[in-house]
Amino acid sequence: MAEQQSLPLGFVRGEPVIEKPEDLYIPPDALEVILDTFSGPMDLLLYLIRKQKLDIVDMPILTITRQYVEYVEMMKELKLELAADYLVMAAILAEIKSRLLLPKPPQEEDEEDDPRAELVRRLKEYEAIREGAEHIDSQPQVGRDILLSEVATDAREHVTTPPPEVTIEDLTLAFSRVLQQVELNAHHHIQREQLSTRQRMSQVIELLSEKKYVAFSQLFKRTEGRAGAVVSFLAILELVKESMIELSQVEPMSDIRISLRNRQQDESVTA
Amino acid sequence: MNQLQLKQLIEAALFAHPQPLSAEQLHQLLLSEGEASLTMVKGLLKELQTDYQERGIELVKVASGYRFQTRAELGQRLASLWQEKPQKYSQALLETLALIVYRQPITRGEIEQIRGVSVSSNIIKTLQERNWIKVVGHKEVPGRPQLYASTKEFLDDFNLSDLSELPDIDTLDEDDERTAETAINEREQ
Amino acid sequence: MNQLQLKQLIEAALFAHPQPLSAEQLHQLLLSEGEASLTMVKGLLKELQTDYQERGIELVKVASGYRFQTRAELGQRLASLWQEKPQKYSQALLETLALIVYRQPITRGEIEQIRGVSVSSNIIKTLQERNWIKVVGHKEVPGRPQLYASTKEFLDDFNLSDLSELPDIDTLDEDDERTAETAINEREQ
Repeated sequence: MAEQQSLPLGFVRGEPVIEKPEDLYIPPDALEVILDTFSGPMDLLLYLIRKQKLDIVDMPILTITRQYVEYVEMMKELKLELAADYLVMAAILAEIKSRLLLPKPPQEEDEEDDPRAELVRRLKEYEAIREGAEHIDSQPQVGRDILLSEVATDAREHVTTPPPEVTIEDLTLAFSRVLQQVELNAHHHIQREQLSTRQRMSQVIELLSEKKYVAFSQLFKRTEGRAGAVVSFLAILELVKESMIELSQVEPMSDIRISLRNRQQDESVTA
Repeated sequence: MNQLQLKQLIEAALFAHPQPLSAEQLHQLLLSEGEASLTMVKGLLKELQTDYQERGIELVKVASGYRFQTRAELGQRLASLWQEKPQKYSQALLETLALIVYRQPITRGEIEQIRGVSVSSNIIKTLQERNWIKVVGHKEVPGRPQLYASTKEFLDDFNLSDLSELPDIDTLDEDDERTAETAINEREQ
Repeated sequence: MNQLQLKQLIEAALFAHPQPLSAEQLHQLLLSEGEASLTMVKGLLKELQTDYQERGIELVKVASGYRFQTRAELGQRLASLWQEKPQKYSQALLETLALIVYRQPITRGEIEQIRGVSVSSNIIKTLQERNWIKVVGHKEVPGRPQLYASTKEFLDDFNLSDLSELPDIDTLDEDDERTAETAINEREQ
């Protein structure tokens, strides 16, 4: 370990720096922190440039490359699990360095052709993103800086689930579906009757459940007019046909009595 | 921290904490040693209760401490924030209802015979609870089964003044039969 | 309901509802037809914001609506109510988030290119679990990589009502560079 610790941690203007960078906290037993401190090769590169108080555009590629490689070498020496991304960057730097060292025709001395241009562009974009990360981190954050109010409420106890809604269309659709099934099982026959007749049948049955019998004439109301009379008459006929009611006459020409079928018989038996 | 800031801190703590906090907890957890006395905390809690007297929420003391809660008289109105969408009735229920409406008075057995399946008691119960159907009597056949019919509430709920206002689909004429057949064919495929 | 009662109702709703509520939601969910106009609701929200100016909590507008929250300057003191310290996010996570927020829609490959390092699946997973980022589509290049963007929840959680409220990082002109340098110097101290 002692030998490894004497490795230069970096170079400033060609001078090896044996001490760890002062602004980096590196516990003696945990040099891994170096890797944790930098979020990647771009971060390390940016650090090396800023360390010399230089602008990205003026990046001295030779110095930076040497320093970068020293860092990477040190990490390797320490057998830190080095992300391959650091080696990729080392290769990029080496390539730029070699291109810079190659002599080139004077006309082509053009800013566009600066082999550093691409890296400078990337560094600038990375720097902008670092700034963005700082902006985000300095925003008040729910759970860290601000807490949301949690106020008790009894409102949920008042929540009622409304009953399902049914439309007339739903109903007629359901009925026509039943009719289709009936048609399919041809042995059933649904008779053609006016709905008002069926309703009147219910009313007659209900009336007869309460009273033992009613007079035939009681089932006809003057206010309902002719149509009403027809409906009542049809309902009575249908009920007779379905053997649900019985008609009886005590004397000839007297009013006809209507009663539920069987009940009267039952009563006459017990009487 | 001055008095106002302390009050704000206690207020914020009561709003942020999911469980009620007692004066002692507030004093112990929130304030540094010697910052304020327990009596002072209690005084600030009283002040807060007064501050919220005219607001939509109130600071109340329950068994385990103080908590903010919505005013009781607002509960009913606030419930609409959690109101659920109504569910849908099953086909079986709709068909049963349709048969009772269109073929009343009708027994359960008759409904079952037409539909070809038994009618669950739940369906009858649901329809009765909604006051859409009622028992109007008994059919005088063995077992004296109940006869179901539609109610006035049914007419009201469907905005009808009379059953005759329902579309008449009694008569399956030529056209309808063809449609029915097509539908059945489609269903069988 | 009179004006004061309406204000109390809106206030209680904002306190009781776990998620922020927009003026439109309050108007639609809480009020019956014709009870108050949307303009009136907005007016009452403004009044409430003023009412709470001097309190420990404030009414703020974030991306998905209005919510009551504790004052940011109290956050540190309130932390003592909880045993666990809030999670601190790594630089790598923040940079990834910043790229998605500032350069959206963006692919994972593009993020890796700018950061010079591969993006760990954990970071993407964490960001997705927090509902801060989402996949909005695919880039029509070989492999059709997913395109990430920030969400409404990101804005809500970072106390923003709109992305434009975040400081710009686009133009690195002279002035900006000086600011950037200051920031880095501060970091180094």
